Amino acid sequence: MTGSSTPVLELRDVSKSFGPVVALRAGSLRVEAGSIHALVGENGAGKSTLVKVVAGVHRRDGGDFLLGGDSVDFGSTSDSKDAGVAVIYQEPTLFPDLSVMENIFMGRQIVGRGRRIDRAAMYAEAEGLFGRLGVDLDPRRPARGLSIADQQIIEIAKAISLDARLLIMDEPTAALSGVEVERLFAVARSLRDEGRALVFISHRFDEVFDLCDTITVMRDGSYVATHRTEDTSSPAIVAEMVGREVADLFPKTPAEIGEPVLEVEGLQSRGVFHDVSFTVRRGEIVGLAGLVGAGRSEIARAVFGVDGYDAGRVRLNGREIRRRSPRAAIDAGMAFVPEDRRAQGLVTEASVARNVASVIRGGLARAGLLTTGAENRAAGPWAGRLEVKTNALDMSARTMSGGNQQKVVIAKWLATEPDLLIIDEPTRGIDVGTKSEVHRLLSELAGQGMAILMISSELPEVLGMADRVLVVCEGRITADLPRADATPEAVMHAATRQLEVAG
Amino acid sequence: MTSPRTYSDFSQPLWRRVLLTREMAVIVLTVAVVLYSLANVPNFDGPLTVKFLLQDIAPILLIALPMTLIIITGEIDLSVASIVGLSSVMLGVLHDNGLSVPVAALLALLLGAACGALNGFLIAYVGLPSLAVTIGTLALFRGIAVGLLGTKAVTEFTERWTDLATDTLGSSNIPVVMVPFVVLAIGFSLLLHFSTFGRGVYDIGLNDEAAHFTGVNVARTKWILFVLSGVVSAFAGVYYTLRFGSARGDNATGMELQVIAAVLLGGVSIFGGRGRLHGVIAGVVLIGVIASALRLEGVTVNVTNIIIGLLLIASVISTPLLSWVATRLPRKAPPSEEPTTPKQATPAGV
Amino acid sequence: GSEDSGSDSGGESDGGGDVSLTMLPKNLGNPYFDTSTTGAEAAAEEVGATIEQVGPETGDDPAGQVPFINTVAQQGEDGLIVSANDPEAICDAIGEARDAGVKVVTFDSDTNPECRDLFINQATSEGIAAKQLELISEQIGGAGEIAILSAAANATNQNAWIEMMEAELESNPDYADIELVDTVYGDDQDQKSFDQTEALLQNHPDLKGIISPTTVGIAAAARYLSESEAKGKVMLTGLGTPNQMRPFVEDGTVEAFALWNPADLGSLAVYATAALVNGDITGEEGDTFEAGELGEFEVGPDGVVLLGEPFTFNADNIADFDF
Amino acid sequence: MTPHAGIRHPDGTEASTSEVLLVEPSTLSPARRMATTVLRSRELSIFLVLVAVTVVATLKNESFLFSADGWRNFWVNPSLLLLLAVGQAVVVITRNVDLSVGSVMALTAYLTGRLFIDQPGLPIVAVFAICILAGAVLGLVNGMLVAYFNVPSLVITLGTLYIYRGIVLSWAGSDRINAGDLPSDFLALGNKAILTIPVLTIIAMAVLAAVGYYLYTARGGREFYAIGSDPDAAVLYGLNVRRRVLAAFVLSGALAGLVGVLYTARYGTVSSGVGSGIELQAVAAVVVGGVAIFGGSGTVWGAAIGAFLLVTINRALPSLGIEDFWQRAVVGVLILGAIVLDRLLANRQARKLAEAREMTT
Ligand SMILES: Nc1ncnc2c1ncn2[C@@H]1O[C@H](COP(=O)(O)OP(=O)(O)OP(=O)(O)O)[C@@H](O)[C@H]1O
Ligand SMILES: Nc1ncnc2c1ncn2[C@@H]1O[C@H](COP(=O)(O)OP(=O)(O)OP(=O)(O)O)[C@@H](O)[C@H]1O
Ligand SMILES: [Mg+2]
Ligand SMILES: [Mg+2]
Repeated sequence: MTGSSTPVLELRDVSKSFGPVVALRAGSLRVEAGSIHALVGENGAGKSTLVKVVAGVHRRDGGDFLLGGDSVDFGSTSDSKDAGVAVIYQEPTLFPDLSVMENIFMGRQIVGRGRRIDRAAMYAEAEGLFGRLGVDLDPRRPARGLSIADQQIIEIAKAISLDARLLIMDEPTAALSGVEVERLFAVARSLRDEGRALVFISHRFDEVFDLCDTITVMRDGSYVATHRTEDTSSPAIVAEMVGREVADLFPKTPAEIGEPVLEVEGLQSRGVFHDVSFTVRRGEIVGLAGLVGAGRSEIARAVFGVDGYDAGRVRLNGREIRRRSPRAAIDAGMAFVPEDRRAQGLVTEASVARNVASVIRGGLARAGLLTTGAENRAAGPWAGRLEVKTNALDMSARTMSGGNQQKVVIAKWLATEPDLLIIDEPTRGIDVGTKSEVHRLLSELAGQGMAILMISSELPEVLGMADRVLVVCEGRITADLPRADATPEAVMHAATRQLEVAG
Repeated sequence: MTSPRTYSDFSQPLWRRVLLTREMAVIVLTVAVVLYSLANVPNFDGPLTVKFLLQDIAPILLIALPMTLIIITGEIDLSVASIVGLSSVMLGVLHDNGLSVPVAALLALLLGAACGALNGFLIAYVGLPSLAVTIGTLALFRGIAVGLLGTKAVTEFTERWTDLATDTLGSSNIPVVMVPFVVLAIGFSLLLHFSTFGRGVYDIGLNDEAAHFTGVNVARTKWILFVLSGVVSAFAGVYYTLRFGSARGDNATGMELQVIAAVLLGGVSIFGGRGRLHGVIAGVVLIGVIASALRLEGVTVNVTNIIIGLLLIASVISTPLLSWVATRLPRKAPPSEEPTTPKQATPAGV
Repeated sequence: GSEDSGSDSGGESDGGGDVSLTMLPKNLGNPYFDTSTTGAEAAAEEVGATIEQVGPETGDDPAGQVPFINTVAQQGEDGLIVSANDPEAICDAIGEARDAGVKVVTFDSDTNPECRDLFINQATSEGIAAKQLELISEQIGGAGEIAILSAAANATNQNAWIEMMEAELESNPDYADIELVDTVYGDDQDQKSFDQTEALLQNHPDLKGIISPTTVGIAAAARYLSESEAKGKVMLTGLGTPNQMRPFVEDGTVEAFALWNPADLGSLAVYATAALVNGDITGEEGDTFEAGELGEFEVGPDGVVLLGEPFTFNADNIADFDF
Repeated sequence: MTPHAGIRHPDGTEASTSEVLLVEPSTLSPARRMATTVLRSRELSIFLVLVAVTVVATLKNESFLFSADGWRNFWVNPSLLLLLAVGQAVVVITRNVDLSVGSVMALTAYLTGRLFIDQPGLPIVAVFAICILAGAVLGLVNGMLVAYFNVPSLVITLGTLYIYRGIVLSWAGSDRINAGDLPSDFLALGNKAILTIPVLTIIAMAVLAAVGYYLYTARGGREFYAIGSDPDAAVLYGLNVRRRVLAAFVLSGALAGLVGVLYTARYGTVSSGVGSGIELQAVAAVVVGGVAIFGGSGTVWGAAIGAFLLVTINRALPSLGIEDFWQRAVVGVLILGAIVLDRLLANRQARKLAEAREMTT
């Protein structure tokens, strides 16, 4: 980065607190035109907060905020838009009732004669955007019912259509598959070549090093260091992020495999998945791989009884499980850590104790009476075992960072001492430190004889953790690979098999 | 893993958790109004006050119990007053056709349960919005009630029962109806605050999807609540009928808004997930006391309405107003040694 | 607050010797009751009583009057003058008021006789029924379909009159050709009464006349007729106040209607109550008492005091009245 | 820089469509698409119910439609509720509700009378203007409280329902406006007709058309839907949520104010009890008209048809020989039927999405 030219974006010692919570104490960032700048840091490091300050969602408490050299102070996101800043937020924010097209253009619709909005023009442009991203979404379809992946793609289309001089992407790839990530990167590079500035936040180092030319590290809400990509390496970055050396990311310790725990036969749900059959054995970690939108979550949800299914049967320890009843699944010994922890995993407004005890509280009642004391006594040890960071059990989980929340979710399910743990995207949006803890925990549990079904969009994670990899493609299981044969090539081949047949 | 860390149970001392609550505010306000009235309102200290007051608010007190739980799940039941009217008519018609009051009352309760079950089915199992559904059944139940009796009113009830509805306990001024109320109040408190069912009720109000993932039977919980609401409303209808010795289709018209106003005043969030029963009970009493005191002062109804309206609005804007003031006040951000752990994050709402 | 009127019956305690009365109409905002209250206030001046009007906003809730009756009991007023929304629903409350030493007199609309001390009856039901049939009959020429637009479906007095009319139509040969085809209820609300009138005309194309024995109803019906094609074809009569009906009598929508003077009714109620409070009468049949310029009245059977016969208003005399 | 710039890029536009796709981009021609959306629309379905009711009632008794009065009432009677429903619809679309309309209407109805009595000279237009303004101000109070404290509108407007009503009662007391107090040409307005269509109806339709057009074609209009669909997202989009919510309540208040005047013109007498309970009718009309009670979807056209249907059903029942005591019951059934229908249509769409995915598999 040539210090001479004025940077597009410059932040110096920006701070932001939410009441007593200091989210950002001294955030600094300097982004040059024509560069892609990575922002990395553990969960809760303050990345998203920093982004939201730039976007005008939050007003900074202190520090300097310069855009194109002159100091600015955004009161709302419309200010930042007008200043040419486009942001992809960490959580997709769409209007479910409106069409995909309206979601992209809301607030800045193309208007024709008499300020009437010009739908035709916008449909055309939306289709153009999707063409450019290489996805095939109907702009007229309502946003309701889209998978996280599809929602993320709309966010991206929205952002690039803004044609901004500064594009900030907060973990855009968290829900995306390899193909889509590649397309996104292609677009990102082309934008950079146009001379725009991009900020890219991700917990996946392969992506960071693949895409970005500069990396800024944050820790505990403060700026740590900035490096040119070629001058550094991921272990170095990781060390700076955590401030300590991190153990091997995928410490899978082989456990001896026992008798089948979960047996799924001919599971089918119209429009989502078809004759899905597989088993998971005691002590075994089965990875469910596939492109996003392949239907893995749907399969998991059906097995656990959150969704219904049209045909097939699910058996746990030989006993058939009533369909469409999570309660039945839980009582039979299943646990399910869902994909979206804020919406599905936690009651974020409720206390840590309530959340951790929420599944087992039925057993905590004495003489039919359930007391907060009983809940705390039951929840404390599990929260402790997962090293949840909170200073009291009656804190709400709302303001915790992603990783910490994930720990609460896992604690809540381990408290049920299940025979089978289904875990969907165990480390989506979780920092390396917590990530390795989670992986260590999983293999430890497997070692103790728990059967684990793990869904992940991160191939390295699947290959690293799983004893067996099932590949899902368009709602069908297209491969069942033992750990030995599970090479990236094999998995990707199976994950795209039918597509090739089709194409 | 390494030595598991331990936590304190609470982030705040007991007195803060007990005293600095919305409920406590309502209770204090209620007590204050009572004391003021005793001192300044002529005849408020009279022997009849307690009796009349409790008799007047009894139906609202009763219906407010299930309504509280329903609103905590994020739903609402606008049809309660119509169920009061319908059960009243039922009681009258059946009694007219020779059934004894207790039998007729029992059937009226069953009818109430059926009404609640219908609401519950459409809302919990078909998944329709409760506001819309219960506006519909509000019209439907009331329509049936008025349709059944038309211009007639049944006024011949066995003395014994009408007396019971207006009697007081022994020599005290406490109406007999307070006995079933207290029993129900205790029952509902245990259900809401000391049972797994109650925890489910709060979870549903805060995040029903997560509750579903956690094994809470969202549909059944809601259904049960609406059935309870139907039964209790019907019971209120029976009491209402016997107290006034008159079964009519238009009994208790418009009471649903009074009940909801009281529940919200008592600190229950219309968004669900927040609120406690003692606050609600205080809310009902507060409205009753104010109305009674103002009548004694010869103040007309409309002023009472204005005051209730203002209280209602104050009860919801007070919180944001205070926090707004708080942000205006100079605040020193204490550098917390463990930043990723907010030194003192917001305590859980429930 | 009790403004002290000089004439003092040197009694003791409550309200400084004044007789304290409360006037409880079916609902506030009803011109008919406003007039009766005006009369009552005038009479209160005469007998040296303080009087206060309270009441519910709407007359549709049968129990709506109960809290006000309770309040009177709490305040230990001397007398309560009430027009009952429901013959039964308020009896218990009245009972408690009487236990608390309150004299209770109903006017305009009665409760069950055993509930109250006296009922001040504007006119005998027979009288009222006969009067209205007589009016409608001569307006429609003694033959054709008629309908009734009443107030609330439960109003005691309304239903009594309607029964009487039905009976009279049956029995009286003069009315052999008159057919009562429908009875609808406007709940003493303008809009409802208005829409009910519309429904009547629409559903009974051959309708000749409408009887509306309630001031709100007849005014709303007149207002509808005055703009409708039925004006002049469909006759309207009933009980109304001159001020409300004046424009419609003048524009010919209405030929004639009846009413007693509500002011006299209110004033008589006050005299009667005062007499009860002062112990001049007990409410026994045959008791007599003075009612200012209204003259002397006697308590009839069931503790009923009769004001007199209804008066007929028409184009010739309506200008002379202002209430 | 125009937002178009983005796509003029020599880049992956040729990308194979062999992606994991959900639903094929619609291949229908715009005309066909328009036709199908209209045919599938909620509005059409209840419009058909309205037609059916009218036809049956007219067959039973043709004066229902084919008499001067019948025709006039067919158009006039729904007009007031229709106006309230339009305002209510906009509020509901933003995921709010306005329960205070009945009280606002009462205030301006009485105000109308007072103006004519106290300021005899005042031209009728001025009275309209003043009352609409008054309504708008009352709506503004609701909007302020809801938007700036962001507290639930149900509670706020329940509060102002009591307060505004209390104000009317204290102001009017037991005084009432009689037809005699009002200028005759104002009263005439209640029944005047142009080409047999009553003026009241024309006013209502004009308002409806204006609001409907705005909601469909203006940025602002679309933002109402966005806000109702997801308020938090609306903030992140940089939409001015407060201003829109404020606008919705002001509109609702202003229309309620207008209804107050029209009520006085139509009914001639005003007492303090005017319009009590009408708020639930307005909400009912909106729901019957297919506006989602939790915002984000629905149209004022639907709400208007809903209002028309509710009123017309009430008028029709007697002709169909149903005692009017049962009217409320029928209305209840109607409301329930409408929302169940909504659910069925929604399920059908969901099934379509599933099938669409099936195709691609
Ligand atoms: N609205 C809020 N109110 C209170 N605290 C908040 C809020 N938003 C974030 N925080 C706190 O600020 C800190 C930083 O949060 P932030 O989301 O910026 O971290 P992050 O780097 O984006 O983490 P992740 O990688 O998981 O997204 C966390 O401790 C979080 O709990
Ligand atoms: N609520 C919904 N309504 C309609 N379609 C849905 C819904 N949720 C998911 N889908 C579709 O079902 C398929 C599976 O979605 P999903 O994203 O859960 O698959 P996945 O393999 O779990 O991907 P992920 O990596 O996000 O878990 C996708 O085509 C998605 O678009
Ligand atoms: Mg983040
Ligand atoms: Mg998934």
